[in-house]
This record gives sequence, C-alpha cells and structure tokens, in this order.
Amino acid sequence: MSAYPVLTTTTFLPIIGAALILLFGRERLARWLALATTLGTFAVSIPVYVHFNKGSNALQFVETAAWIPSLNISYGMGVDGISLPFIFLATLLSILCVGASWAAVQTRVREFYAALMIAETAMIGLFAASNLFLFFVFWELMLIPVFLLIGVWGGPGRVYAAVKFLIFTLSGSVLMLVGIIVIYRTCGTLDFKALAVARASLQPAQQAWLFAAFLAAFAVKVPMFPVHTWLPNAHTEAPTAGSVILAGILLKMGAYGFLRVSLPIFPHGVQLFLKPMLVISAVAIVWGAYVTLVQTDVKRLIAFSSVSHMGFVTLGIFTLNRTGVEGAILQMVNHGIISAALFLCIGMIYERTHTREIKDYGGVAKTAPIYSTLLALFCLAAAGTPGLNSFIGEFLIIGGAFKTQAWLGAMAVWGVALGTAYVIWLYYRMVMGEMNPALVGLKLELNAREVATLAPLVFLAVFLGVYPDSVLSYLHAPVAQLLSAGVTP
Amino acid sequence: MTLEWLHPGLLLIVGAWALPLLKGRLKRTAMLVLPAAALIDCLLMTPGTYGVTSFLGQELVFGRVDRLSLVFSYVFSIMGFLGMVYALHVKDDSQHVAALTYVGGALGVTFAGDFLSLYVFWELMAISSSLLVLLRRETSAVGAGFRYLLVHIFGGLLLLAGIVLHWSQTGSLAFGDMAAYSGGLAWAMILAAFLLNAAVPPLGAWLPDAYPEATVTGAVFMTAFTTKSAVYALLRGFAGTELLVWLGAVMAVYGVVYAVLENDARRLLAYHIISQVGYMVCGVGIGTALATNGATAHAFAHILYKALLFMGAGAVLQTTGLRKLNEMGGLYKTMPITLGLYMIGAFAISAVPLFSGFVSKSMVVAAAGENHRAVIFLMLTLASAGTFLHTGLKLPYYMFFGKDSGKQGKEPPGNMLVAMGLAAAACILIGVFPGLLYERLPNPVDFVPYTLQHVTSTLGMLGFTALGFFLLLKQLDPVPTISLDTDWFYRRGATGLLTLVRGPLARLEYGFVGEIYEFVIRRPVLGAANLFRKLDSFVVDSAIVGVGRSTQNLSQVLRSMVSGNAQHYGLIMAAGVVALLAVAIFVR
Amino acid sequence: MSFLQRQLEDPVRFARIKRLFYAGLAVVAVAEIVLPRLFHGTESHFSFEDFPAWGSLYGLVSCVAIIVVSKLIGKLWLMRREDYYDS
Amino acid sequence: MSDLALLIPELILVGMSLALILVARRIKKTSGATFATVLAAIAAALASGWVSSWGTNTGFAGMIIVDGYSQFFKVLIAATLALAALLSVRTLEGIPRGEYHALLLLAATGMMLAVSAHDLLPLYLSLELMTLCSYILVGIRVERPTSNEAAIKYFLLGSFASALLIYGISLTYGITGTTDFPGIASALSGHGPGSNVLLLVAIGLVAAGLAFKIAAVPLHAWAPDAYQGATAPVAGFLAAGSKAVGLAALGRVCLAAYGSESHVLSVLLAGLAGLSIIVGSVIALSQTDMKRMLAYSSISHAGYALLGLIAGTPEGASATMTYAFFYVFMTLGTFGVVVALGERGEKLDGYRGLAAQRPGTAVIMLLFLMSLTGIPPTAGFAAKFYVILSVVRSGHIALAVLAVACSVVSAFFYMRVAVLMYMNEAEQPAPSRFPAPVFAALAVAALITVIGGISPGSLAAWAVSP
Repeated sequence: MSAYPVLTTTTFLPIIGAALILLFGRERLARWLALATTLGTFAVSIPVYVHFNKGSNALQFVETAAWIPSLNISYGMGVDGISLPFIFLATLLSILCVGASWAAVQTRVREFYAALMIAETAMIGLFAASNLFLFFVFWELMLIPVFLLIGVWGGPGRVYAAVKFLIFTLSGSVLMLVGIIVIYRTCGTLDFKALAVARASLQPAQQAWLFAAFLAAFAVKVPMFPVHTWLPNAHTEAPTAGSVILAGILLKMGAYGFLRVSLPIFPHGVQLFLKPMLVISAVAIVWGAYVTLVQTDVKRLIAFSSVSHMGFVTLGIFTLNRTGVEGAILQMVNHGIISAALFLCIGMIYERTHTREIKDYGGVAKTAPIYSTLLALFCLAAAGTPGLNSFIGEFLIIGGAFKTQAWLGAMAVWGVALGTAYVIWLYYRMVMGEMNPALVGLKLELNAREVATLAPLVFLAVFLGVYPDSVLSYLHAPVAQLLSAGVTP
Repeated sequence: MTLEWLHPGLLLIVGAWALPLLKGRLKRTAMLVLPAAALIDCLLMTPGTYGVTSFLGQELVFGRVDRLSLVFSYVFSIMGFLGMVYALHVKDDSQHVAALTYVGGALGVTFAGDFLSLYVFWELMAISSSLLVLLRRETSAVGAGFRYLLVHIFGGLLLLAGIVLHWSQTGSLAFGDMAAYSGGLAWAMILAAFLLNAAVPPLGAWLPDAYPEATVTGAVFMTAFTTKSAVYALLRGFAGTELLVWLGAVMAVYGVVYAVLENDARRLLAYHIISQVGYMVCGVGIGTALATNGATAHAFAHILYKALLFMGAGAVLQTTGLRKLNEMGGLYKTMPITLGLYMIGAFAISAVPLFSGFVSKSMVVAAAGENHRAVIFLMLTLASAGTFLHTGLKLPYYMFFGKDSGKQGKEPPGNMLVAMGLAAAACILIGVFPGLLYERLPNPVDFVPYTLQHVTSTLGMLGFTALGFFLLLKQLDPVPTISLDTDWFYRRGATGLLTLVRGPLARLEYGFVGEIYEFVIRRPVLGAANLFRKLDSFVVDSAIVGVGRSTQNLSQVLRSMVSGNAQHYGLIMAAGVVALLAVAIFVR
Repeated sequence: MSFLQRQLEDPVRFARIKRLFYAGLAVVAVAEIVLPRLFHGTESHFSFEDFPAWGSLYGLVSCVAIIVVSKLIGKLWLMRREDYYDS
Repeated sequence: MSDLALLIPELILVGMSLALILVARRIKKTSGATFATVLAAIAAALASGWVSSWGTNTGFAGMIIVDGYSQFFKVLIAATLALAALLSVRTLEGIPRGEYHALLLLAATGMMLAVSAHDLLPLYLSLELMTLCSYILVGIRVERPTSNEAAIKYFLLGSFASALLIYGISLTYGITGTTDFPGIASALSGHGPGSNVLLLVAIGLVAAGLAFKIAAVPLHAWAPDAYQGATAPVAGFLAAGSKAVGLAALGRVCLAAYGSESHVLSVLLAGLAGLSIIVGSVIALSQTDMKRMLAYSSISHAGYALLGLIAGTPEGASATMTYAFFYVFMTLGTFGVVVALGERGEKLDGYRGLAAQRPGTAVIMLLFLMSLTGIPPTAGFAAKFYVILSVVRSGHIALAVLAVACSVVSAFFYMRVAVLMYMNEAEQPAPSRFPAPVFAALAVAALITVIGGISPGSLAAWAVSP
C-alpha cells in the first residue's frame, strides 16, 4: 500500500488544475496547464496499479474520513478490480481529450479545459467512491461540466442536445437520490461494504422498488433501450473531447452502477427484474445496430453503435454468470477504448473537412494512408475481429448469454453481424472507392500530435486483443465475490 | 508456442509484415524463402500436439499435427511458393503481405486443434483474401471485394455463433469429429459456416463473383486456400455426413452447368472450382477411408492444376487485357508456351490418364461406386465429362484457337512461366507416380488408378465428349469461328440467342451474388433499419420528449391563468383557505 | 511454333488431323469394349458399366446433355429475367 | 436580569433605524446608510449570540423566548439584512436612502421578534411590523406604476392574510383561554386530537396566515407581482427573510403550540408543500422576467422547506432550518447577480452571452443556479437531501418522489438561464463593473453556498429545533 492518500490525490488533482486554469489561464497556458494536470493525474495514479493486490476481492487503498457526522455519512474512497480499469481509462482518456482539443478548441479555452478537468475529477471520483453518498455526489458533479462541454463547444444542434442530456440524466438521478435516502433510512449506512451486510434489512418488495429507482438513473446513463434517445444528440453535437468522455467513461458509469450498487445490494430486485433486463438488453443490441446501419452522419452512426454495444454490456451483466459479467466489464473497457478512438478519428478528419455526412467522404485512403490504416484497425476492433480487443469481450458475453438462454445469444450474434456490417460499410463508404472530388486538395493525413493521441489506443486495442488477461485477471476475485455473495439473495 | 515446434503460419504472417521493409533483390528472395521455409518446416514436422496455450480456462492447440493436417499443410505451402513465384514481378507490396498472410491463415486453420484458434485464422483468411480482391483497385473489384468480405464475415459470425453455442453446451472448445453433436444447432451453424467457405451452393455464389475480380496474381492464391481449407475443416469435423454426399454431387454438376453459359475466362474456371470442390465435399460425405483419401488427394491435386489454369488465364489477361472469351482467339500463335502449360492443367482437371486429376478424382468416383451410389456415380462422371468439355475444350478453343481476334498477345514474364512450369510438372509427376501422393494420405491406400477398364473407359468418355463438342460446334456454326457464327445469327435474324447468352445471362451471372446480396441481405436489413430509425425518432424519442413538451404547455396554461388583478388573487386565496379548512376537518 | 500453325491452317493437314481424331475415337471405343474383357480386368461396381463402350457413350450423351440443358436453362432464365427487368 | 436584555439584538436594529430616520435628510451618499445597516446587522447577530449564550430564557411573562432556535434564525435574519443592504447600493437612485434602510432595519426587527415570539399575539404583532415595512419597501419606487401596483396588491392580500391569522388566534384563545404556546399545548393535551372542529379551523387559519408569509400555494398569489414590482434587493429580502421567518414561526407553532394535532398539521403542510412545489416549478417554466421566475422558484422552495415540518419531529424541524439557512444565501446570491446586472438582469434575455462578457459573474450565477436546482456539491443539494430524508422518515415516499420530479422541472428553467449565459451570443453591451458592496455580498453568498455543499454537516450542530 502506498503511503499517501493516492485515490484522493488522483481524484482531486484535476479540480486543482481547473482552479489554476480559471485563475490565471491565458489561452496557451491553459492548454499546457491542462496537459500537465492530466499527465500529473495519471502519474499519481500509478501506485494504485503497482501496489494493487489482484487476489483480494475487497476494496483497496481505502481512505475514510468523517464527513457529515450528524448523519454518520463519511467520506470514503477505495478501489477493487472492477473499478480499477475505469480509473485507468478515465485518467488516460482525459490526456487524449486534451491532445484532441489542442487545435480544435479555440474559443473560451480556459472554461473548456476547466470543465474538462472538473469532469475528470467526477469520473475518477465516481469509480473510486466507496460509499453511495459520495458516489451520488460525483455522479451529479459530472452533469454540469459535460452539459457545458456539449452546449458551448458543440455543433449546430448543441443547445438542444445539451438540455436533453441534462434533463434525461437528471430525471434518472433524482430517483436514485430518493432510492439512496430510502436505503439510508432503512439500513442506516451508505457505505458499500456495510451495505453488503445491512441489505438484509431491505424487504424484497422494497428491494424491487429500489432497483427500479436506481435503474432509472443507470438506464439513462448506460443508456438502455427506451431511454437512449439523448445519446445520439449528445454524442453527435458534442466536441470531440466531449464525445470521447461521453462514450469512453460516462456510459460506463451506468453499467458500473449496476455492478457496484444494484447487484450487491438488491439481490431480490435483481432476480425480479432479471428477465426484463435481459430482454431490453437484447432489444437494445439489435435495435441499436439496425438504427446505426442507416445513419448518414458519421458521429451519429458511432453514437448509435454505442447503444448496441452497451446493450452487450448490460446483457453480459445480467446473465449473472462469471463468463458474462467478466465479459461485460472487459467489454466496457473495450468499448471505452474503441468508441473513444473512433470519435477521435472522426474528430480529426472533421477538423479538415468540416462535414460529418458520410456521403461527403470517400477514397480517403488515397491521400491519408496512415489515417486509413488506423481507422481500419479501430473499425475491425469495433467489428469484433479476433486478435483485437472487442472480440474476447463479445465472445465471453455471448457465451454467457448462451449459458442463460440460447435466443439471447442468437440476438447478440445477430447484433454482432449487423455491427460488423455497419462498421465495414462505414469504412467502405468513407475510406475506400473513388476519391470524393470535394476532398481533393485537402491535406487529410494526420500530423504527429494526432498520431501520438491515437497511439495509446492502438496499443491498447491490440494488447487487450492478444492478452485480455491483463484486465480479466483483475476481475476474477471481485466478480466471483459479487456473484457468490451479491446476486444470490 | 513451444520452441521445438515453429508454426509455419506464424512464420509466414510475421514474415509478411516484415516484407515491406526489404528492398529489391533481397525482398524477392524473401518472397520465395518464406513459403519455402514454411514448406520445409511442415516437411520436418512429426505428428503430435504442439503450441498448446491456456486461455480463458480453455486449452488452445495451435499445432495439431497428424497425417491429415500434414498433407494439407504440404500442398498449402507448396502452393504458397508457386503463387509467390508467379507474383514475383508484382511491385505492390501490400498484395504480397496480404497473400502471405492469407497462406499463413490457411496453415493456421490446418493446424488448429481448437475452435477458437481455428476461428482466429479463419477470419484472418477472410480479411486478407478480400484484400487480394480490393487491391485490384478498380470500382468493380472494390464492389466485389466488399461483397466478398461481407459474405465471409457473415460466415465467420455463423461459425462464431456455432462455436460459442457449442462451447456453452459442451464446455469445450476442442475441434474434432462433430458427429456426436449431429443435428444440434451448434453443429448446424458450424457446418453451414464451413459449407459457405467451401462454396457449396446456394452459399457458394460468392466465389465466381469475387475470383474473377481479384488481381491476376491474387486470384491464383484465392483458388487454392479458402475452399480447400474449408474442405479440410469438413474432413476434420463432418466426415460421413450424408447431406454432404448430395450437396457435393449437385455442386459438381452445378458448376459445370454454369460454366456452359460463362463467357469470362476466369469466371468459367471459378465455376469449375465449385464443380471440383463438389467431388471433395461428396467424398467427405461418403466418409469411407477411400472417400476421405479421395477428397484429400483431390484437394491436393486440384490446388495445383487449378492454380495452373488460373495462371494461364491470368497470363492471357495480363498480356492482352482480355477476359471475355468472344474477344479472344488465335492466341496460340503468340503464346504457345502458355498454351502448352495451360493444356497440361486442362488435362489434369479433366482427369486424363497420366495427369494428376486422374489419380485423385477417380478415388472419389470409385468410392461412390464402392458403396453403390449409382446416381452419385453418374452425376460425378457426367460432371467430369463437362469439366473436360469446358476447361479442356471450350476454353482453350476460344482462347487460343478459334478466329484470330487480331490481338497480339505475348508470352508472360519469366517468373510466371516458371511458376506455371513448376505447377505443370507437379501435375504430371503426381499423375505418373501416384504413390508419391498416396503414401501421404490420411488413410492407408490400396487403390490402383491404372486399370485397363478405368483407363480405357476414361479415354473413351473424354474422346467422345470431344466428339460431341466438335459435332455441336459444327452444327452451331457453318464457319468454325465463334464471332462469325454470331454474325450468322444476326444475318439469319434469329432472336440472337448468343447475344442473349452474352448479354442478360452474363449480367445474370455478374449480378447473381449481387442479387442475393440485394434481396437476401441488403433490402430486408436496410428496410428494417429504416423502419427502426423512424420508430426510434418518431415514437421512442417523442414519447419521452413529449412529457417535457406537455409540461411546458401546462406551464403556459397555468401562466395565462395568472390574471394579475388583486380580486382574482384574493379569490384564489379564499378558495385555498376554504380548501385547507375542509381538508383539516376532513382528515381528522 | 509454326508447326502447330501449319497443322491447323492448311486445310489438307487439318483434314488429316480430323481423320486421325475419328480413327483414334474408334480405336478407343473398341479398346474399351475389348481389352478389359480380354484381360479380365473388369472391376465394375454397376451393371451399366458393363454395357459395351459404356464410357464413350456416356461421354457423348452427357456432353450433348450438358450443352442442351444448359442452353435450355439459359433460355428459361432469360424469359424470367426479361420479365424481371420489365417489371 | 431585565427582560429587555433578551431583546438586545432587536433594540440595536430599532436604535439604528431611528438614528437613520433622524439623520435621513443628511444622508447623501448611499454608502453611509449601507455601512450603518450592515454594522447594525452584524452587531445584532453578535448580540443574539451573546444573549443566547445565557441559555434558554423567557421574558415578558413568557411572551418572548430566547433559545437556540430563535438565535439560529436571528443570525440568519441579520445576514439577510446585511446582504440586502449591501445589494441595495445599486438601486437607490431617487429613493430616500435613510428611510429605505430604516425600513429594512424595522422589518428585520419584526422578523427577529417573530422568531423569538413564544405567544401568538407577539408573533402576530411582530409579523405585522415586518409586513407593514415590506409593503412600503415594495412600493418605495414611487415613480414606477408597477411598483405601486405591486405594493397595493401585496397590501390588500397581506391584510387579508393577517385577518386570517388573527382570526385563527382568536379562535385558539376562545378554545384554550390562552395565547401562550405552552399554555395552548397543555390545554390541548386535555382532549383527544381531532375531537374539536373549531380547533381544526383555528389551526387551519393560523397555518394559512403563516403560509402567506412564505408564499406557499394557494396563498402565493402576491409573491410574483410583488417581487416583479419591487427592486431586486427588496425582492431578495422578502424572498429570503419573509420565508425564513414564516418557516420559523410555523415550526415553532406546530411543535410548541399545536403539537397534539400533528396528524392534521402534517396533512395540511403536506398539501401546502406538494402544491407549492408543483405550481411553483411548473409556472416558473414559462416566465420571461427574471424576478418573476425567481418568485415562482421561491414558491416551490417554500414547498421544499415545508417538507421538513411535515414529520412534526425535531429532526424534521432542523432539516427545515438547514433548508431555510442555505436557501437564504443562494436566493440572495441569485438576486445579487440580478442586481449586479442592473436593468439587464431583470429580463431573462438579458443573460444572453453573459459568460463571454463576464465569465466570473457567469460562474457565480451558475453556482447559485446549481444550488437552487439541488445539484451537488452545492448547499442546495445538502438542503434538499435533509428535507427529503425527513420526508422519507415520515413515510411520505410519494411526496419525496414528487419533490425530486419537480426538481427536474426546476432544473429545466434554472438551466435555461445557464444556456442563455453560456450558449447564446450576447446582444447587449457588457454590464458595467458592479460596486464593491455588491461584490462582497455575492462573495459571501457564493462562499456559503459552496461550503454548505462541501461540508453540510457543519451547520447541523447549530440547527437545533425548539
């Protein structure tokens, strides 16, 4: 264990950076400050990975301090194998966001990076929180920065998208607030560890209601099928960095919530809602894939693909068997990497062409071989090509689904098929074939900064593809504990 | 990977990606050394299980070396070598990388002892081979390559689904004889995936669609690996499946029938791949020792002579730029060597005695006879007659003889001729010394191809097929040249059968896969997709957004009710107070 | 390679080639009927294989059949295709 | 000691107001009066602390009580007064400064008396003092017809409400023979709850009278017009102070006097709260005038604050106290921004593009808006957490869900301001730099809003219910 409160440091370093940027951030300085902050955050988080004990299924690096004594609510931090990958992802993607926005964001740079930093704090804190109150605080803290990121620096329809995002997410989370309060009222604590025991005092019926309340929050964030419609707007209109954060981390918050809150605390509720959850996950997979297929806007296409991919994740989670859940978590990481990478790629070419319509592209490969190669790699990864990271995740999820019910697996495979189709088709229309006359003369090839921005994701996509155990090994202990102690009522 | 065993596929794949770093002579050397090394690697192997790694709690076997995988690995690496020789002059690195990766994938499939590694290499083959089509970089080629890729990804997913289902049912990923699970969903899906790659109709239409569009050199590779690795997989998992007997037989005839109508040289040969693979599938289906031997042997021989034939057609295409039969003719003057080598291939495929086809095909036919499948026997024999008719007679006749098209072809580059020469030599070698091949077959062989009856009846059949061809040709054309007889048709004002044959029918065949793709995949999928998109935006979204809208409208209404004059306010208050009191009294 | 050319273009020689071809066919057919029976080399699986010159006949028949049938199929297809394109 | 000692804070305020009235004519510069008022407020706050440090005392024959409860609210009122005074510097052109501040001070005096009233009559009197002053304050901009109209409406409805209150008081007196809280409680403890219809009527009327002060639906009608007509500081003063006092009085009456009828009371309060939350937040959606929107928002906040009292338990009361405390600062802060922007701040459109012109102001405004919406980490979230917790404790989960649902609605109109500030282009020239006092007020409000969010517990020890 490291000497200093590593999680707290990691979590709040960005907000300090934000303060510095706001105080004396000239435009150039703001960028460098942001870069320094994100890199620093990543650096201080390193001890977590070094000293982490994979064997243990308990929260590690635990820090607690009295917060609201009158309610015996305490400030608590801690990570386990499930949250660790996402802290890594959050810290990494934040760096890439800074890199991606370097040239793209030219207006009100200070506020932009400040918002980005605050968002980073929220992301890290959410995954590091060891009690429900703190979890909720970070959950909501995420709201405003992202709202601003979308609404201020976004595309043409940004205001509608931002407000829609805000209202959708808030409507979910307020119900979660009531849920939290009810839990607190009944169990007298909000600490995850204590709740694992204290949940005994929750009646089955009560658990069902609580599950529904938290479902409202998580389902919107994931997003699950009927409440996913904020996502395409938000992802499409957001600036690249915003899309990356949304797709890379924010969507994972919901799924993480299921793992951290719903499964361990409301086993009865889970059992009650199991069927519907599986069904809407399967529906989300196929529905999302179909809708994706006919999108004409590149960003919108990738945004919709997230609906389908997150459908896989929730499907995996609610198979409630080791294969499925581990696959789901792995797939969360994979999707974080791939969708972030795809949004970065699209953002980079958008800066040159200023169009998001697929029909305005074509034959990009002729002038931008490096770009085309990288994009091909990420597209193949998104399509679940063996040897790249998504494959194992989808493989495990489908396996878990088949274990539960064959038709779920079939739906999932159908989703993969469609997924492959739209990704390849997208690539085919954008990159292959005849050069679109509109693109002639544009300098489409990536510059060094952009390649450097994508490089880590390329590495991860390949590395996790050939060596998924690097993530899975973290999951075995906590998932086993989750499934043994958690789900069984 | 264990040290005492080097995976030849890995060797090729890694080597392939190193290739672009090399330059000039060194690169050309590497291009030849890599497959040669792979071949030697395979030859040095001793049966056993190598390259075992544990993954996801499952055991992955990258090297299952036994007689069956060995014989396929031999021919695959030989073919890789020939292909590289043939492609030596090509400057486009990415083609070589794709080709070598493709060969490596095929070897990977051959040695895969479990489904997961099988799937990995399977997909690798699909992607790299589609590159061989795409890299011709013409619009038609890109389209065909894209369709090819989609079809194979679909097949791959079918396989994946089958594998995962099989895994979740049996808890094992080991790839062996699937007979035990016969009839199960997983079994069906895996079988379907294999059949798709083996180009079994109706799943086979991708083959004649894509191969003619591939690069000259790429096509040579493609003829060898995709279908034959599928045959290998079928032999491994589905030997003795009755369904395959009939599918194979139908397939053999189907290819022949289509070939009649074909006008594009390489597509005609592509149809004959289907026909030939039909023999192998049929052999797999019969499943007796002789039959599986036959299938294996035929795969071995077929890879070589079909490559030779494609090399010939490719040479013509390369030097003259012609692909339509009715445009060619008279090339024997300028390309005699090509003609000669091509004819060797043609004789081989037509199973002329002393050529490789004779010693392999006859095993399958004999196996059909051995367990008394008269209809199959007849169908296969008929198909072999048809094969000779087209590959041995029609194609060379129109390509090299017939009316001189005036096109001045010239012999292809040396490396191409060398490759063809080697392939031709192999065909004859196997034909003359069948033992060389037989002793490497999976099962012990006591089959003797050269019996009097067999030889004579084969010769008779071939001869009279030729007779029939020339007779019908005569009957068709007063002047023995193809283009003239079209003139003759026009002059006769007949409905221009041939123009129809060459117009709509050609279109039909080019379009065939396109049609399937259009009506079976694209239209329904996109239709559903559009429907869902509409639902998504007009129903799901507006349902949720509607709540917000209605709240705002309510707000507007309430706001308009706030009149602003004091008496109304007072009234509201009074009413409110009364209500309060009423509640207070009521609830007690 | 002017030899082959000469063979094919000089009508006299071409006629000779044809005569040789027919002669060859006759020889083959006869051989097929005679030789196996002469040397007891018959190992046929089916009765119909024992029919005299079975291979030759079947070759001829199947060749004709294939061409005719295929063209027929072609025709049928054409009809359908034309309707298809009109509609 | 003398009973007067208990009233030192009030006496300070009264004294200062008298002094201001005496020298009113001499005051030319605003800063003097402002300074004096702030000084008096601080002094009063300190004094109240000093007085309550003697422990709980009653005086004037038990009509006045000094306890932690009253002291809590007195400090709050002092803060309200000080902030309102600081904010007023902008809006005093053509207004007699001395009288203005004197009136503020007197209103504050009334508030302070009200919170430490331990008898219905002094409660009534002190509320009247507060209300009378606020009538004038609302109408003080004589040149403006809207201001006068607002004042008249406020006056008419206000006197209506006072009538209700006094009627309720008299009924209570008729039933119990006393107006003093402990007396009433002991008298009521005799007969079983709900047995006496007249008593229920009395309670209903008293509740209605007090609900008027906090502008709870259906006695809210005055608030929007009054706020719109009044100057921003006055509106803020009313929104904060009047609400705080009304809640304090309600809390004390419910717990100390009518405790035995807690069942009926909780139903009444639940009704008031639910209606206020819904009506307030829904109508606020379609407002275009900033102050009017804030008026409706204050109505819904009154509803949220009432949630605490429904339980009728000390925890509930302290939840309400916490809510009132944080609410005062966030609402005054919001009004402060309105003041800071001057004319531009009155209309919603005035906020277009503010972030580009005045990033700092925009950030502070965003903070207050977040707090009003109840998004962590701001005081508003903590406040909401406390009251909803107490609602859940009292078992009205449906009400809790309704409350949070409406907070989503409120998010819509609060965040619309954020949208205007951040996501629209500016149409008007950048506002001039605002004076130091306003800045100070904003700083204080913002600071407390943040601290309240980060460590909400800090207040809990202090928010002791009667």
